[in-house]
Amino acid sequence: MITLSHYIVLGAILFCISVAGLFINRKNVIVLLMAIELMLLAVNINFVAFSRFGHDVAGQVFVFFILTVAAAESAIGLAILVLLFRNRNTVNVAEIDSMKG
Amino acid sequence: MEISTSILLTIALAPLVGCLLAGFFAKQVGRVGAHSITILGLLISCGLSFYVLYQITAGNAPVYNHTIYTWFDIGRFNASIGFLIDRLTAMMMVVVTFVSLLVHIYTIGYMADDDGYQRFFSYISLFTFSMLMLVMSNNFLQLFFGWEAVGLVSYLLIGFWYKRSTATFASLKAFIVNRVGDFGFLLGIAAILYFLGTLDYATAFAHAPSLIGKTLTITQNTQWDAATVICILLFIGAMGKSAQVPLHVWLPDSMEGPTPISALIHAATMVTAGIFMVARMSPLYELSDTALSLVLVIGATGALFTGLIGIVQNDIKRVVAYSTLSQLGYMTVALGVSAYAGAVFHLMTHAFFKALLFLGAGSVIIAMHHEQDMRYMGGLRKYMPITWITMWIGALALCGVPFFSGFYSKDAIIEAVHDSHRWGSGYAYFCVLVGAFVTATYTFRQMYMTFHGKERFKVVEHHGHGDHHDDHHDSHDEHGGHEPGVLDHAPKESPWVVTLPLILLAIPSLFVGMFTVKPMLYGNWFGDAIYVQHFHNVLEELGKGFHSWWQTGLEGLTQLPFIFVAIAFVITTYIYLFNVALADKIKRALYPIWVILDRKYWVDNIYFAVFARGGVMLGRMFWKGGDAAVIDGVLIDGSASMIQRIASAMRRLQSGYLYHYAFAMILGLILLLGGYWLVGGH
Amino acid sequence: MFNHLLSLLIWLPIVGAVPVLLAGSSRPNTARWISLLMAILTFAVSLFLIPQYNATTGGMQLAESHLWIDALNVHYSLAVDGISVALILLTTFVGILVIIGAWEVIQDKPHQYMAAMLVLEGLMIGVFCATDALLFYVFFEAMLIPMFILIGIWGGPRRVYATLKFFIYTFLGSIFMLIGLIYLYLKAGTFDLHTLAMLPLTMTEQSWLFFAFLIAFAVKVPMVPVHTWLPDAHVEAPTGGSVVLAAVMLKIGGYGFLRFSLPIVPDASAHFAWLIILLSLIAVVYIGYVALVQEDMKKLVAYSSVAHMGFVTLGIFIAFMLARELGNTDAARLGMQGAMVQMISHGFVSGAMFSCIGVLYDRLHTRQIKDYGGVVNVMPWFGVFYVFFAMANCGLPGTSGFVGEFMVILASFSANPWIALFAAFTLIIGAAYTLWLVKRVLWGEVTNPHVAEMKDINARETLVLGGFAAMVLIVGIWPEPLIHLMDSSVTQLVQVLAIHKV
Amino acid sequence: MIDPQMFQLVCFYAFAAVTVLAALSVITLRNSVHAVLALVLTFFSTACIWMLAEAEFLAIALIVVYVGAVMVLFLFVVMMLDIDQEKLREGFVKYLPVGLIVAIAMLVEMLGLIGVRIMHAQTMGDNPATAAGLSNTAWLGMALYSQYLLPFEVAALILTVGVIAAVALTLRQRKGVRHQQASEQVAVKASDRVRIIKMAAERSADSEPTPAQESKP
Repeated sequence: MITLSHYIVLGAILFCISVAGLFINRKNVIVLLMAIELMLLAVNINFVAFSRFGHDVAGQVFVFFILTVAAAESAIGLAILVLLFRNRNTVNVAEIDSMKG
Repeated sequence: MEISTSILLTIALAPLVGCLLAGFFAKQVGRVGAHSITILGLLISCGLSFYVLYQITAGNAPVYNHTIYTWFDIGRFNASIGFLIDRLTAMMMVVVTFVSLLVHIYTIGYMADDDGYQRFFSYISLFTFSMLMLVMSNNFLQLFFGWEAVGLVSYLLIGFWYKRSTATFASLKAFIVNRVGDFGFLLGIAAILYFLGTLDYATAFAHAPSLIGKTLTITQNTQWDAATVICILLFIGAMGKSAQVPLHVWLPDSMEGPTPISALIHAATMVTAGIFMVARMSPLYELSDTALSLVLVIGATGALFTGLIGIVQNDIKRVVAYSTLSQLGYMTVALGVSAYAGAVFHLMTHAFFKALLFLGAGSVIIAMHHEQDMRYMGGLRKYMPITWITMWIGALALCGVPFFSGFYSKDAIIEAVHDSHRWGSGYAYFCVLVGAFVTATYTFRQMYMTFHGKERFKVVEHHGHGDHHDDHHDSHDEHGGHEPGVLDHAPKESPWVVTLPLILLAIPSLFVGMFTVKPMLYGNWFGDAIYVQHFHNVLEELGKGFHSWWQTGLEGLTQLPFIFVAIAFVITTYIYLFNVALADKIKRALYPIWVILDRKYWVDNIYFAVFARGGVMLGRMFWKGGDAAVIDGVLIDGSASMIQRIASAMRRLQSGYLYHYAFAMILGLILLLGGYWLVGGH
Repeated sequence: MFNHLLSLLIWLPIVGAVPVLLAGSSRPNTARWISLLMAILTFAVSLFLIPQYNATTGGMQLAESHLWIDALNVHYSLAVDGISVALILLTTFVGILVIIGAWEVIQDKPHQYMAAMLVLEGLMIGVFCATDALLFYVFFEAMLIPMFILIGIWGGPRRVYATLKFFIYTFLGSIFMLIGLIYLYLKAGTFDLHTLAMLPLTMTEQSWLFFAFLIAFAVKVPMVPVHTWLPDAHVEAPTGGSVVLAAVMLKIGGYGFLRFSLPIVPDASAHFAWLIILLSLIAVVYIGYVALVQEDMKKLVAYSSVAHMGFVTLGIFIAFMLARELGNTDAARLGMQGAMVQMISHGFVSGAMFSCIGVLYDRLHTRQIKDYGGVVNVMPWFGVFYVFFAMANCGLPGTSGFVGEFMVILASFSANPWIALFAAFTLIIGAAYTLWLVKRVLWGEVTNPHVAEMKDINARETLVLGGFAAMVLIVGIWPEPLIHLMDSSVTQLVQVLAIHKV
Repeated sequence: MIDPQMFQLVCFYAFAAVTVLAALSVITLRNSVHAVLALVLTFFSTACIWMLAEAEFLAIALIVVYVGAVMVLFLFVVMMLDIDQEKLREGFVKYLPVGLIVAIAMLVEMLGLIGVRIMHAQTMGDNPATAAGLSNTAWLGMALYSQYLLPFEVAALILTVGVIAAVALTLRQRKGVRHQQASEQVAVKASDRVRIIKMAAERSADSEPTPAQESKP
């Protein structure tokens, strides 16, 4: 029988994987973006689970919105990435430090 | 018959109107207009003042004490503008307006060539208004108003020739030294309000006896007697205005102003405001022997030691100025022995003869083309007989030669001091007695150096000297190009506008004493205006021996003061008429003393070093040290630069690498979760 | 109209700024005339306050109140008492003169300058009307913006430093006030000043609040040692900015003490009155000496402002000593009233002094005293005004400068003669720095050839200086109407401050 | 007979295992293209898990929107850009332990905090949509178009802005490319094309034009 904890644990594991992904792929922006997508996915799993188990439509509605925003975000993120590559000829984060104080 | 308010208002406001018209419409009214308007104003004022005096003396008008308008009214505190007209006020009004009127007339001649003609008339009319407000006041607020207003006009007039740095410096000095006095005066008024709860004269005097036994807490263990505190504070004001030691330093410098001013403000009227004020406050002063002793000692010191300086002066106006200081000392001494009437009486006679002497000196200065140094004069008697005679009358009055007005007043003061038992009266008696000798010495020296002996100036006929107006007003010590003692043409008697006031002043200088000595001094003429406690009343004691002016005059011929005067006369006559070289010999013999006197006891230098330079240094220290270094440097800019330092340390954290920020976030999340888990998770 | 008189007064100049702005830089004269019209109109409307306000009964009158922020129970509530009326009249009057004064002087973007002035005027009136603490705070802060712009755009060479200093100083101060207000709101659930005044507070709370308010208003007044922004701001500000700053903005500090410290935290104010009195006396003596050695005319006058404002704080807090410790309510009223008159008078006198310096600056483009000398030779009429205002500045009787100082000194003697002694020191030091300035600027021979070319004041400048002079003289000769206007309000304040909250 | 619930559980474990493995390969694979494909797999299996939770609409939407659009976008970008894969892999091994420690620490904390035991007791219960007599899509739609209408519109706006922003960011004006300006072509006037200048046929010797006149165009 599937219980709430199944979903939550899965979400947590996914989240942690994406965090680990952030750490070990610290230079590749594309993978970083993908890790972020994974993170959102983990969150979405939680939302869906809570919605289903808590008998509340709000969770699913939120997933809907998150999907929307994530789509927009990745579109812009990729656009920035393209722009970055065009101007700097690299997507190596280690070389991008113009925010240095 | 009641004195009417409108008359009083006219007296006070007529000069003000003249001032405003002459000042603000200088171009429109022109020179003639300016002096006509102001003199008309003064004529009205003077005439009505005489009328008021007549009403109050002969017409037996009751004392006028009414409020014109309210200045502020807060709870039980009330301040207003109003007039108190009793005999003291009426007399002062007459003196002020009369001398002022004559000075106005005199000015027509004296200032004839000056660019600031209208301005000058405007100022002196404003002065008359201020002085009238001062003397006519029925409360302390208005007194202070007049007090400061005359100070303002004095400031403006001393600095009248504003291009001269000495004049502007002297005016600044005069105002600030006066302000030191006013500082005390204002505190005195505050003390009166605190103890008596009113600013009104009549109420304050009525409640004055309640001061006895009251004290002011100075520190926890020190209590000062209320009346003493009030009187000393008020007297500090008088010290400033009446140029008493140690606040006398401004008066000699005030001679930078035009001569009519020296006569009107710095001899006859304004400087006597302090004397008038103390006499007016007699109900308060009578409560404090301590304060009166202080008044006595300060007055006596001034009477003698400032007179001594007069002996070594060469500037004709400065001699008169130091004599004014000395005479003010006499008046103060009279106040100090509770002979208020004597002080006021001397004030009146002094106003006439000292104005006369100043105006005479001015007349000489005109004749000498604004040369004021007596070493370049001499023998002027034949060129200007009217000035000569009138000035001699003034001089004799000043020395206190019997039958002259000055005799009655001065002799009474000396006698009163002699009879007084107040602490310090012994010292004061010594001072006033020696002072009589000193007075005679510098006066006769001045007269001889100016009018008698050899002519010490040269007359070089200049042709086309019309363009010489410009340096007419150069003072004696900065004579760009104009050689001292060289005149363009021979000195001549001044025009009638100058000599007429001299004559008009000579008359009272000669006679006023004889006719008024009995009522004013011994006849309790002032009535309730002056209050003296019975056991202090030295004048009453003296009055018992008084029979008539004639007899007193005769007695005076044999008394010590006159003998001193006579000795001085003989000595100065010998030195300055017959053996001029002796003066230099004496000077060389007594050189150390001469230096002390010539440097005026170094009081000026000390004040300048300590207060002026010291003040500027202190200010610079506060500014650069306090404001710039501590507050701005450490607190304001310091905190700014500290933030900058912290920020520049913090900016190292901003590596600019995205993953650093991400790590920081995640670490933060881990810490937060861990903390939550450990602390509040359950 | 009379129901919304105060709103009208606040918003008329602010709305009036819109057409001025619209006139644009291409039609500067239109902008000038519209702004002058607005200023005069505002002044005319403010004159209605005099008949509308009942000075005999005192208290807050002409009240308006609308709910503004429901969630926080904030009201747009306005009302005035005698003190506010006097200060509003001062503001509107100075508003006209400032606009006339800037007529030809401001050539760069005059429409924006005038608009900023009008907005500033409206906001200042708002401060004086607000009876809701948050509304007060909003006006109090909003006022900084036009001033910031005025100094920042039309200022002198170091304007950036000066504006930053001015802004951060005042802003830092008011943040503490905001914290205090939030605390009070959490306690009382309202920002209404009247309710806050009734709120019982313990001594500890009062002390904290007192210092929160103190920092805010002490910076504004400004009191020693937080005064150093003022000289810098004045030196860099354009003449009009200086005039408004000195004439009205500083008064808001004193006014704040009356509206906040006095009624809300009376016990703490009484407890710490010695501190304020001490600081005020330091302001009088220490700042007097600092003013003495200034080389820049504006700085000198700015420092003298600090010294004069010392009398305002002295008068307000001496009232505590008198009313609380000595029970001498009449003297307390005298002191408080003196502080009020000093505020009004200082508005005229310092405004006039800065206008005078502006007149000189327009001609010679320097404010250094040493560059002048002998000015009266070429500008006699200017000399008349300058000497007159200088005399007012050193408190000569017959000018308004005297009235307030006189009353405060009288009152403080009743509290403690030593306080009066130090306060009266202003007579000497004030005369010294002011007249020394006059001596160095006006008197003497003309040494600088540029001075010789200076022209005497024109009709416009005469109008400005004459306007100030008239007020200085009227208040100086007959202060009773002004005092009567504020008397009942002051009496009520004194009654309030005698009430113990703990 | 297989217990449906048991079957569901088995399915869940199977999909979850695929999800986790795919996610792990997303972060570890060398080749970015492979990584993107692994991510697609992750999404796909997650969609299946959502199916198990009877969130059919979202599951489909995830596949259509994410797998169909976003991931393809990723693929485009990855393929379009000439990325030096090796350089980007630097420090992979070096940071692996740190990443693992952090991830595991976080996982432990999360699981500890969530309270897995309590949640374990919570079963799925009835499908709320079915209980309301609706399909999942209708159930979601009812909420979305009534209660959440405003956020929905805002989301639409965000998407639009996102599209515009993406286009605006990547739009590039190349230099040296000639474009037709239709509006200018239409608006042209004869005078813009031809300028008629009057000239004398021959210059007379005495009327030589001054240089000033000549210099004017």
